Amino acid sequence: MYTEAVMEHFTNPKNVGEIENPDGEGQVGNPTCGDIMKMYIKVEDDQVVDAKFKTFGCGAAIATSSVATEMVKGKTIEEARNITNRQVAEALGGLPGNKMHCSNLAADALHKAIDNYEERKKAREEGTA
Amino acid sequence: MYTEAVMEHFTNPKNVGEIENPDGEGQVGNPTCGDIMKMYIKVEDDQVVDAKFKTFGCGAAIATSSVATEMVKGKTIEEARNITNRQVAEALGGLPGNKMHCSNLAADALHKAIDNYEERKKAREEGTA
Amino acid sequence: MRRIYMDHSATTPVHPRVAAVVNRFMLSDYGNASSVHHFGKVAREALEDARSQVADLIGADSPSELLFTSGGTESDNLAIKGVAYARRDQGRHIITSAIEHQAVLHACDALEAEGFEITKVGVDGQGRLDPEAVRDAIRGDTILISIMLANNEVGTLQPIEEIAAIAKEYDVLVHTDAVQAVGQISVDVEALGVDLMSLSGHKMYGPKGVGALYVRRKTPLQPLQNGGHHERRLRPGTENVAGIAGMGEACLLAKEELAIRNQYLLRLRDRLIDGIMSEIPKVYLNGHPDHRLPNNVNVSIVGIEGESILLSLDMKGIAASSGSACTSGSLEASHCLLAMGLTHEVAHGSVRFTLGRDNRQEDVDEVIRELPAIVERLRAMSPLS
Amino acid sequence: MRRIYMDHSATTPVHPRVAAVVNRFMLSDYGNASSVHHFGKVAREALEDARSQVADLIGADSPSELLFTSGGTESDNLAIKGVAYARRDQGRHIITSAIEHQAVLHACDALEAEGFEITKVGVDGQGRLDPEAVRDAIRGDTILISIMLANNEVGTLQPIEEIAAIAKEYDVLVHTDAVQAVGQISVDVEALGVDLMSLSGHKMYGPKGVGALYVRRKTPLQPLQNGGHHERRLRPGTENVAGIAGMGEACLLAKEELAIRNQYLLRLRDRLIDGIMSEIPKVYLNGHPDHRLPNNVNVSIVGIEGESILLSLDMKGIAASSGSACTSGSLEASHCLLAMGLTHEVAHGSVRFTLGRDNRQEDVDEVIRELPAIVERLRAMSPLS
Ligand SMILES: Cc1ncc(COP(=O)(O)O)c(C=O)c1O
Ligand SMILES: Cc1ncc(COP(=O)(O)O)c(C=O)c1O
Repeated sequence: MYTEAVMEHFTNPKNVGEIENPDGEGQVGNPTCGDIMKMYIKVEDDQVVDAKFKTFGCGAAIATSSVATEMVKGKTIEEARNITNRQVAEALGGLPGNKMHCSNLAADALHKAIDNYEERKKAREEGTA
Repeated sequence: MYTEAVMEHFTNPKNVGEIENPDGEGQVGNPTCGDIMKMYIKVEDDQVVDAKFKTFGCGAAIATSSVATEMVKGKTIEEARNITNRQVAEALGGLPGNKMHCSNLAADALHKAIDNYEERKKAREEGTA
Repeated sequence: MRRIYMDHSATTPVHPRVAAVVNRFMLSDYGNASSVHHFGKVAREALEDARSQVADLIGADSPSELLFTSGGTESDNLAIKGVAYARRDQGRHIITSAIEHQAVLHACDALEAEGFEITKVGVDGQGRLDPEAVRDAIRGDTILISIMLANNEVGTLQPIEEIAAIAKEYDVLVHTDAVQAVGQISVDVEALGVDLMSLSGHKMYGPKGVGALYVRRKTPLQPLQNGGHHERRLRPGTENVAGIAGMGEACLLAKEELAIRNQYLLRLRDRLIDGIMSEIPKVYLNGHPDHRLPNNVNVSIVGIEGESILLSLDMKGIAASSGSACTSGSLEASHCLLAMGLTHEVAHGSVRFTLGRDNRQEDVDEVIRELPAIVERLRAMSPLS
Repeated sequence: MRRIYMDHSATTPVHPRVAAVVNRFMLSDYGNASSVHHFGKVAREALEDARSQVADLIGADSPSELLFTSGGTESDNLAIKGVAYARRDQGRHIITSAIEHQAVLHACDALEAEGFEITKVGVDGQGRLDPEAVRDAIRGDTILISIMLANNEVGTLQPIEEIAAIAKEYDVLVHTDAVQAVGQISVDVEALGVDLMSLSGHKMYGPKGVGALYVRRKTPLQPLQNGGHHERRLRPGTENVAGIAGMGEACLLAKEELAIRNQYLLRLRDRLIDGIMSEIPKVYLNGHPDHRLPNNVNVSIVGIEGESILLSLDMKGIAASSGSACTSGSLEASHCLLAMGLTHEVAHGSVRFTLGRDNRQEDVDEVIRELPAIVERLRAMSPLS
């Protein structure tokens, strides 16, 4: 059902955990569909220098979280915004059809974390202005 | 499907053939249902002294014809009239359900032969009267 | 007693290679194909492999166009009722033939009782339909044409390609019951141009209780049975993995053997026909001499009845079948033989020998040797001869 | 890798004795049960023997009260729709429960779409129905009550006897889906007082693709599939002789082993429940502690999701199942767990181990050994814990 890449990321997920004092964090999913992803990012000079996740969900949800955090590291905020769920799935060699929409939310979580980063930044800028 | 008695009568049917100058003959069945029985009887002093049959039909039809001709020999006309299809089937140890109505016509053929015998007799009596 | 089985259109033995596959999925790889774990994955793969094997044999574009069912009867019901219910808004008229298998005829009868209208196109004396008669039967509200590819009794092959071409002109869907054809003759759904096609495992050295329905992409179909998400919800129920894998193997085998099977059976068939015709007087071959399954010999033996012939053959160790009502417990002789214009007596006197890959020339010769005496004995008992 | 199969409610391995029977009817006695000849008679006898074996296991008055089908899903559909169509003149209301198998629920949905009315009675936190709630649901136009005997997910047993007694007062027919119960616990249709009961071969060491429907004498039933005269025309299609004979053998085996199977599984089950509960924090047993199948262990493991547990178990060679939507491709967690009042998160975190006659105490102990580390690892990844 799952590709080897999915199983590898499920078995040895990268970047599990929380970042203390993250620059951005975002959560997607809901209990009804059985997948909840939380992403944390650390940003320096508009570049994502670290990313971590915590995920409640199926194999696909954990693997996409893992690979997405890998993909985003080193990317600029703008580049990170362009990461799509489809790219995440492709990086894993594809996902089963029924997992494409319901468990493939890692890019969404990432974008939320970036939104959060930018809100905080804006708030900080406004605060200092 | 068939009892051993049916198979025995089918394999070695008794009284196959025609009686030349019979005292009565009767035919039942029709081509639609696939069974046609013709019975011939020889009667002396109101007693059936010989019976023969010709049958187009399934195993049950042939076996019931055979056993019915056996049963009727030696019987008086009145006794012969009392032979029923059910008795014929019983003499064979029973017939499969779907054969009970469609192929179990030997007693009917016999009764027709008796009718024919009595008609001829009556005609003869009237003719001589 | 050495037994000769010549009733392959009723059912075939399961090929040892098929049985080995079935065993594997009964005893070792017994998982439920819906399960997430190892056993489930192995079962799922077997299912999809089998789907490809079936698709491959019948030239389907994609394995996803095949649904597995419990047999030919269910495939026929699902095809006909499934399309009827899915298309009921577009019309309520269905065309079929007078010589279909009961699965098709009675599915149509059931629809008729629900308000659909059925036209049964007749056949000629050799059991063949005229495609133009099908055209004439098409109405504005015709939604489906269901005509068999090969007849199970007399083996006559129907001009499905022409019928499908006509149906296309009128945008009518075409189903064909290919239960007797697949595995015997080369069948290609693209060449035929049909939208739905029924198959059955046990007519092609596969297991009983498994069949398939080819459903061309985008063909509307309503399931008749509800439950889980199996077979795209069109045919729910835990998949019969062992049976399906067995049917897949049977299709692979058919593909490998088809040409040689065909050639081999044709030779035996014609030897049997010639032998019977020359050894027994007043015998007629039923069905078409050329447009005919390579394994079918169906003869009417005047003056005697089918079941009594079968019983007599069986006592000699020869297994055959008949179109007589007496063999089925119905009250009418074969609707197919009657539709071909045979009288009741003659229809009742039909015997069918259907050959298979295990039959040998000796078997054929033994039938030719035994049959005349049987006929003679029964004719001597018959009031009709 | 040594593999431990603990998913017997999904499907069971076929018992070698059953496989031997299936083989016999695939390879040697391969006749069509409708045929007149030797091969046909042998097949017919096998069919009728199997019917007696099934009847015997479930205490049916007569073997003729059993119909063979292609599995539990078909039996459920035939029972529910078959009665609904046959009794439609008397009413259009059907009562079922919220925790039925999808075969029952979706058959009811299909009927609802056709104008029938369905009442789904709820269950308590342990998955049990109150018979009085069924009484309250009965209306003047109620024609059928369909409640399962044992639930497939949590193993809860239902008070069918009481429900059938109530139904009788109102002259309403009762169907029970006993697919998970038969072969595991003693089931007697006379004691239960039901009119129809579904069975499936592959849940009791028989083959997949074969099932049975008990139909009490005189129960009105309309067939869903049309064709030949098989199974009293209530379920046409060439009989799956090998599968049916296999199911018969599985019933015989169940009858022989039932008491000991029950006892043995209970001991393993309770060891597994105790082990899991004592080794892992924040785990709840789903279903009823006592009114429960002897082989069912269903737990919710707070904070983690079922499929990821199954994948992790599978990597250790342990096959189990889950009520998480993620395992089924649907979008909702198990309707059964939700009906019992579990929250979505907790329902998603359920795992089901269903034991079988081949499981050993070591297997149970290995699960108890492996599961805690798996849970710990996944909880460490989870935002919910
Ligand atoms: C032409 C034809 N269609 C349908 C069927 C039914 O198939 P099954 O026996 O698999 O139900 C048969 C055989 O019985 C057949 O010969
Ligand atoms: C309670 C219950 N009913 C019905 C079914 C359906 O049976 P089958 O898988 O034989 O179609 C199952 C199993 O899938 C079940 O557990």
